[in-house]
Amino acid sequence: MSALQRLFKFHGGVKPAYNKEASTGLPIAVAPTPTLLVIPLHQSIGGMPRPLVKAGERVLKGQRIGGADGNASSAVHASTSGAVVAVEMRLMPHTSGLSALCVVIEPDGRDEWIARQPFDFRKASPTQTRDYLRDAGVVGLGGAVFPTHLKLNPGKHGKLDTLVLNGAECEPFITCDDVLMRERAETILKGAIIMREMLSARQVLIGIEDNKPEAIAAMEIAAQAANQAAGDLAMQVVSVPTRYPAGGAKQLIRVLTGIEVPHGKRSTDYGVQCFNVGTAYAVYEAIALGQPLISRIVTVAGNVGQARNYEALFGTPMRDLVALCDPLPDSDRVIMGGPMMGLLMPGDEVPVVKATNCVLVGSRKLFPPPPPEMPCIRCGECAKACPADLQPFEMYWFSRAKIFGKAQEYKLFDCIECGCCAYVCPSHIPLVDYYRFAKSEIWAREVDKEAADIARERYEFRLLREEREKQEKAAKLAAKTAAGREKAAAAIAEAAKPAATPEDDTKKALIAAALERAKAQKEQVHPGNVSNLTPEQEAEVTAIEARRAEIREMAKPHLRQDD
Amino acid sequence: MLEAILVMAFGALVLGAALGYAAVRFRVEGDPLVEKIDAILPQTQCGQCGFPGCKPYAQAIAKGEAEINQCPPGGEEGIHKLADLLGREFKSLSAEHGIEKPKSVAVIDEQVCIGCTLCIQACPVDAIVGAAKQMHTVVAPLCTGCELCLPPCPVDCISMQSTGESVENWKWKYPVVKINPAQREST
Amino acid sequence: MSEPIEVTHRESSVLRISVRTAAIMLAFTLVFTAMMAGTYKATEPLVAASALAEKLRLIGEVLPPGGYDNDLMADSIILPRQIILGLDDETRIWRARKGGMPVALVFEAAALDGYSGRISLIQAVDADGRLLALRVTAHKETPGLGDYIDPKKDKNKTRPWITQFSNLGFDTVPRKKWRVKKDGGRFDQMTGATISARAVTNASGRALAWAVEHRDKLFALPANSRFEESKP
Amino acid sequence: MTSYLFVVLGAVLVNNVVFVRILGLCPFMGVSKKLETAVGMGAATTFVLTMACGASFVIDRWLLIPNQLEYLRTLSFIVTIAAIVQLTELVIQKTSPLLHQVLGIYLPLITTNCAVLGIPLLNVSLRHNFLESLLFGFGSAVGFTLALILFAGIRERLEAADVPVHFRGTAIAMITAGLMSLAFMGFAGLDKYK
Amino acid sequence: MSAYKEIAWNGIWKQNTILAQVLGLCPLLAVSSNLVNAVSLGLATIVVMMLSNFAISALRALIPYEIRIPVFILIIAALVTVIDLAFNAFLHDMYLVLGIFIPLIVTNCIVLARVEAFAAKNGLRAATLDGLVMGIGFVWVIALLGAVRELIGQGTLFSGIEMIFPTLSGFQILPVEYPGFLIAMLPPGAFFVLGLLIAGRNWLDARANERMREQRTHHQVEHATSAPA
Amino acid sequence: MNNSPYFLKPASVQSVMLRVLVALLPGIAAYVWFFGAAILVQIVLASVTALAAEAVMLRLRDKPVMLFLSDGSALVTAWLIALTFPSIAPWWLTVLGTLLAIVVAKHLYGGLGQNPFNPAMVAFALMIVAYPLLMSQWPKVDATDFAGQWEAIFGSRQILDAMTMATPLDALRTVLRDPEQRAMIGGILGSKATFGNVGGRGWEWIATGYFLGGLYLLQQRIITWHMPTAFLATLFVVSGAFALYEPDRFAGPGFQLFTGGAMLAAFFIVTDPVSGATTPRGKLIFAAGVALLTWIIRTFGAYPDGIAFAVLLMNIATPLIDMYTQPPVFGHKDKRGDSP
Ligand SMILES: Cc1cc2nc3c(=O)[nH]c(=O)nc-3n(C[C@H](O)[C@H](O)[C@H](O)COP(=O)(O)O)c2cc1C
Ligand SMILES: Cc1cc2nc3c(=O)[nH]c(=O)nc-3n(C[C@H](O)[C@H](O)[C@H](O)COP(=O)(O)O)c2cc1C
Ligand SMILES: Cc1cc2nc3c(=O)[nH]c(=O)nc-3n(C[C@H](O)[C@H](O)[C@H](O)COP(=O)(O)O)c2cc1C
Ligand SMILES: Cc1cc2nc3c(=O)[nH]c(=O)nc-3n(C[C@H](O)[C@H](O)[C@H](O)CO)c2cc1C
Ligand code: SF4
Ligand code: SF4
Ligand code: SF4
Ligand code: SF4
Ligand code: FES
Repeated sequence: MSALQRLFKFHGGVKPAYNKEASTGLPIAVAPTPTLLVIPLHQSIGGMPRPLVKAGERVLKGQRIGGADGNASSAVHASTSGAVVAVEMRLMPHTSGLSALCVVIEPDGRDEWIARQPFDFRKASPTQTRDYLRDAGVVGLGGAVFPTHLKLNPGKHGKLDTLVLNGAECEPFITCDDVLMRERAETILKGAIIMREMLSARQVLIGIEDNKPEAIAAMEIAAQAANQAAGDLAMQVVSVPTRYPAGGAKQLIRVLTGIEVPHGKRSTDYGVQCFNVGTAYAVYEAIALGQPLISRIVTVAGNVGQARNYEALFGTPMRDLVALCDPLPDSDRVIMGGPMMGLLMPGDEVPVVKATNCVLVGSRKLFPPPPPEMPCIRCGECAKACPADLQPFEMYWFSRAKIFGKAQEYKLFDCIECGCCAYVCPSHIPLVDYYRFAKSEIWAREVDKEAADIARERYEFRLLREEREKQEKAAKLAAKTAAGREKAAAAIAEAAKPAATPEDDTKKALIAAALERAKAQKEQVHPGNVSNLTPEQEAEVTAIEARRAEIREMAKPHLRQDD
Repeated sequence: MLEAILVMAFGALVLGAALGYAAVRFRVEGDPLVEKIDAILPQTQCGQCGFPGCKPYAQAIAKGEAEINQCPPGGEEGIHKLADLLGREFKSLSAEHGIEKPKSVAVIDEQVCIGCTLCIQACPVDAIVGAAKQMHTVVAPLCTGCELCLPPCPVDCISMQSTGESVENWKWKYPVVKINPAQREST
Repeated sequence: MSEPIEVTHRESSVLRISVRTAAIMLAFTLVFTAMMAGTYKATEPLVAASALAEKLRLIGEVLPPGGYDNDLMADSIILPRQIILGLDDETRIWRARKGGMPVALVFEAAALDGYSGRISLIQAVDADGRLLALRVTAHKETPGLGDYIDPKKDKNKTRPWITQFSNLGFDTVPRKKWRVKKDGGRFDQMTGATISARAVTNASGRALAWAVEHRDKLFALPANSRFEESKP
Repeated sequence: MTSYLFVVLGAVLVNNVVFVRILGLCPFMGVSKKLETAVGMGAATTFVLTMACGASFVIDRWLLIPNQLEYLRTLSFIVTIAAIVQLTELVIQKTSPLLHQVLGIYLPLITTNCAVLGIPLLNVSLRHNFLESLLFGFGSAVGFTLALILFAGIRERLEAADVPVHFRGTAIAMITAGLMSLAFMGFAGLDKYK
Repeated sequence: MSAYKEIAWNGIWKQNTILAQVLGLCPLLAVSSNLVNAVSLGLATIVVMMLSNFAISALRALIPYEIRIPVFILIIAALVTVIDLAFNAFLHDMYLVLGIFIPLIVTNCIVLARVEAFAAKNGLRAATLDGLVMGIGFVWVIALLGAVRELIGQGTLFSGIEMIFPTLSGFQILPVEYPGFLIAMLPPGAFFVLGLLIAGRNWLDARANERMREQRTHHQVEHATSAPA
Repeated sequence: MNNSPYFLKPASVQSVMLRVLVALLPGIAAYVWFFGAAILVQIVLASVTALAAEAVMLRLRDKPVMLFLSDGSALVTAWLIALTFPSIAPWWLTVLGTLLAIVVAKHLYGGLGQNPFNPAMVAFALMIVAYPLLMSQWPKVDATDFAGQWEAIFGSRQILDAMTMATPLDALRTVLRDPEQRAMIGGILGSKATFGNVGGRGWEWIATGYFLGGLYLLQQRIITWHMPTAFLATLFVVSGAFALYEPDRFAGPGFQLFTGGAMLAAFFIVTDPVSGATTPRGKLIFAAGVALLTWIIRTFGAYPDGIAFAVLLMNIATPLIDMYTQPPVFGHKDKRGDSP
């Protein structure tokens, strides 16, 4: 069947040593429940979920402990039943070594589920289904942890051509998708059927790298069964050439359909959507079984005696998983993810989270420190390897010198940080580190710039107000000396009444809009010290705001002159 | 001699009239440069540059009356941007105007505050809320960290707290390079 | 500087300003042009005299003053543009005589094919058709490389390169051999800068040939008349 | 026809104003830090220089030479040029505000460019006719623009290079200009080929 | 520092027209292929700068703002022409050497820059002094440039001086066998040597700054150690 | 500890440069065979100078000396300088050229990878402008007397006349230019037919050596096909067209490709990654530009071989070429690299 499929090529890519055999020898094992689960609240892209539990509460397995903050967020659940010990800052599985809010649960060993009910998505509206998935905490398990419910939207045309299931798993060492496909192919496809219906997709293409024959065979059988049941040929397993990063969503979509989805565009606008096979599995579990996402398959590999895939509860310390696999004595680091894109962990006590597809144990021997960085000789190897068709050395040249504008001109933000360029560079330049640095500096700068714009508006407004007050005082003084108090009021009214002309109005509207924006921004970033005010304080604040509004009104006529 | 004077006089009359006319008719109003400079300045409004706010400093730079290296909150970064914009050479931050500090916000010790409103009057961006004889609070996201509210407080209850690092605002660091020192830093 | 004027602009009319600036401009122009014109008039005779002295000095280099007794400046004829000599301006030919007998013709020529363009020459050709002497009066050849054609810059002070042409005629060096050695001729060149030498040599050859051809007519023409090429 | 082509090509490449004639160096060094400004400056200079060559030819041929006032050449040329610049500014401001936005800020700078006087004077000494004068002015200005834009391209890249501290900025720019002028020496002799 | 001293220091080093302001490059590079030419042009430039600064400072009250540039140029060009004519008439030998350079001075942007930036705003004495020292700043740089280029280019110094002082002659500094280095005399060499000079100035400035900083910290340390007592 | 990726492909600047040196060997062998061992002396001279200059500059600039000395880039520059200079040039000429290349063209710009101009070509251009005579005295073919060559390099140059001759390129130019000699192409190029004598005797074999080395570089994927192909094709087409048009005045493509530094340039000089264009389209434009300028300067210009100037001229344009030939980024294909 796969022979029928016409394949396309993506530019670049590399072929590192794959090292996948070690962890595919044994079937998936269930990792034991640890003595303490540390579940970070923020596990996916999007808003930080609000904690729904307090220390001392008892929770059941699958109970929601973090509620999605708005639609662009995803809920978090207790991985097992037990007592909430604390809701506090704990070390995150993040390179920064910083802490964030986590719910710490002491399992009671009973593993007691909440009441589970299948969700009949055929009866529900698409929005309801998406809300359900959001509250079930289903996010992409391919690595990017993007909330799945946001992607399960067919977009402006209301239907899609192709749903791509990503079983490529191109990173070395990682085999969690491979074993999942071998062992639970049918379930994955059941999930895919649900997704296909939600997206009204014509066909489902399952892309698997051709170095996973067992997985291809298993998926092939399941697909045929599914097609027979449905009476069409919608499900197709496609074996794609093994080349990193064939599993990148854009690359896989390109290989399977020939479509290139540009940076910053929704792939649904091009008639395709891509999900990881694990995600499809999780969707099935959530919809058909009513089980929220509380565990995933994690490959433990690298510098260990027995690499293997485990089904691990979120919150399990990585250390516990590593311990199951006989780590070798010279191990010196834990990496979350693969050797090409994985993140270095600040310690091995950090918990497994939704993004943890692999716990890679490293050593000096396995991952030797890179030779000293030499200057770039513009050899172009990196450009040859870049799957995004970028000019990595130009982005590096300007990132290194902190000329970020130029780096952006070379499309820095199209870089998917796959690491191919750094992998091939004969000068051993940590290219991706430069891009990460440049990107975060640029983001920080945007934030600063927004803050500066608000400050400018507020400052100019204040100047205006002061000017106004001065005039007011002068007017008052004049009025006082000239006549009685009543007349003073009249004078103020006079001064405040502008000779409004049409062109003033547009200007006024502009300024009002700007002020409105500033206000909106302020509300958005509502700080803790304002929200926790006592009622009296709040009354005060309201009063001040009212006064400000008043002054704003009075200031309007002066805006024209000042401009 | 006479021809010379005649020829030149003819030219002078034409040119003088044309130029005088042009100068009056086409005088450029306003200065877009000031806006561009102001857009680069950090809007902390702290006055460390020696001008009462960022806009006046921008005007001074545009007129050529101020150096580009007088704004400590903008830091070297800002100076580079100004140098680029104006086509001037980069200069490191002038020490007499202060040093670059990590960004911080003002925090009012609510136990001590007597509600005198002096800080409200000092704050250039109206980031402090409260009314007479009531406890005051700094609206942290609006505070630019200019420190202008510190001196007027009669009970010294305002302190600056640096805005720490969190997972959200954490930045990837400049790669540790042994061979190529950071270009701009080493100047 | 700008403020005080801005105020006035607001009130005065465009026309008045224009007239005012034009007047001031005019005043300045008058004063300074007068100054220049005055200086020019005052120095004109001096400058002319200096130019004349310079001419005489150059002539003196190729024609020793003792060799003639007439007033060269008076006994000269006008030479219209001569392409063959590389001249694109009107020049003069000075005729030296001793006791009324023709001694030599002094005239200018130019080589246009120097390394950096034009090389201006002056030379004296005697009545027997011999090149008495040749000098470079202006050139732009590369300093240190091609500028040896100018005896002031020639490192060989005892026998500068340019002097090898002195007192030679087609009787001693046949026309065909009036070339640099590199081209199979008789004259030396400085290796590495043949172009300059070749240009000067060829130009002098052409000048000499031209003078030989026209010398009778040139001596015969009345002073201050124009030389016209006779059409054969 | 070909001789006119030679005038232009010669002025652009072989006798490039900046690298061979050594004119217009101050703006060449000063306005080449960014490509954008270099293009603007080049365009403005091209316009002004072509105009200046035409105007100075007219003045020289019809006013100065008939009246034997050659000694007023420098004076009258430069004053005319200064006026052309200001009048150009006036005209484009009136007719094309867009163009004015692009070129406006460069116009005053052009008068500091000594090529703008040098080229008209060269026109006189090279005895160009009116068309040749215009073409020579245009060609020289294109040569100037070319030099400026290429130089700006290199300088933008150099800004990120690890140049030794004392050489950063003007010093390395000078050395780069030297190497560029070395490269332009490769064109030597092309204008003499027949 | 007194005002005059500061003007002098500015002209000679701190605001040096070439090394700091990077102005007036064309005559500088075009005429510095040997020392004699360089100094000659430099001296002529000093004269023009002093006179034009003087004249414009004297007349500044009469010049309206909007036509100041044409008027400045008019004055400078007139002065240069007068000087040119005067040289031709009275110092003819000198004129033959300098003659071609004098008109070049009009196009030297330094002259206009100084007139505009200084003379138009300052008194007679200060303006004339400024013209002088700015000229001196130009002269020493062009002389250094000329000397280096001549020495590297052909191993001599003061060659061609006999054109000004017929009794003198240039010096052969390097051995006669020295093959010369033509590049130094050509435009690329001019750029290279000037680049090196500017780098040299940067180096000296950096060293002076370093010294000053050291001195200051030294000072502070002393201060700190003595203060507690 | 470093961030991802955690393992790298085994590749290094050093191995790249070493393979470039290896690729030069066939050409050098042919050189020695036809023109004697003097070229080896020049290579040693240039190498020693380059390494010493590099070490001093690295020291002055406070960089790790050994790390950079061993990268081999200075050696590539040095060898190319030696191969483009006449093999019997006086020792100081080679030393001075190499010194200027390493110090001015390379280290003043920040050293390896930062130089906008090709250092070897800067050396060549500086020297041919400064010493046009010394730079055009080439050894006679088959005059492989080593003692004499040694004497020419280190001792007096009196004996030179016996052992020099004009290169084919030089001969062609001088003779063709002189209107009085009325010479024709056919008569000028030597008589002893070997390879067909396409580029002058001896020279075509050296060029063939470089060609073989170039194929090795291509096979090793150190260079891509773009530059050599564009360079050779452009030179072929331009010279071919003019030779067809007027065979007596313009030398044909066989001569142009196999004489002077054409082959060396095609595979080793225009391909310098640091100073040349980097995008695929940019490489084509760059190399074609070098070829075109080379032909123009060879045919109409004042200097015997135009390659150095052509390379430097295109180096000047490189930043702009690179900027305007960016390949379209993934997903931006229809818009020619502009983001929507
Ligand atoms: C370089 C790179 C390689 C990737 N490799 C894989 C992969 O092998 N398998 C996979 O499922 N997702 C991979 N991803 C993530 C996909 O781009 C994409 O996020 C994912 O397939 C979307 O599915 P999800 O939302 O279900 O996670 C990779 C991403 C990048 C940038
Ligand atoms: C920058 C430069 C300037 C040169 N200047 C001159 C010159 O002024 N006069 C000259 O004859 N040759 C000059 N040449 C040399 C010519 O290019 C040419 O090589 C030489 O004249 C041929 O002489 P030859 O046949 O003796 O080798 C110069 C060369 C260069 C590179
Ligand atoms: C070095 C230098 C040279 C200048 N040369 C000229 C010039 O030749 N002609 C001219 O009109 N203005 C010249 N200027 C003046 C400025 O370019 C510009 O005209 C002035 O600063 C402001 O112009 P405005 O008259 O439009 O206000 C020069 C300025 C400097 C600093
Ligand atoms: C294929 C290739 C070609 C090279 N060509 C040159 C060259 O032409 N000239 C040169 O100086 N260095 C050359 N190098 C060496 C190196 O790139 C050069 O020294 C850098 O320009 C120094 O920064 C070359 C290197 C490689 C890999
Ligand atoms: S692979 Fe490395 S050395 Fe080569 S161009 Fe890319 S960054 Fe530069
Ligand atoms: S990390 Fe970015 S630049 Fe490097 S190869 Fe991947 S996409 Fe291209
Ligand atoms: S120093 Fe303060 S007031 Fe001045 S520009 Fe900078 S932020 Fe604004
Ligand atoms: S609260 Fe204080 S520090 Fe913050 S902006 Fe206001 S005055 Fe400045
Ligand atoms: S002297 Fe400044 S541009 Fe020529």
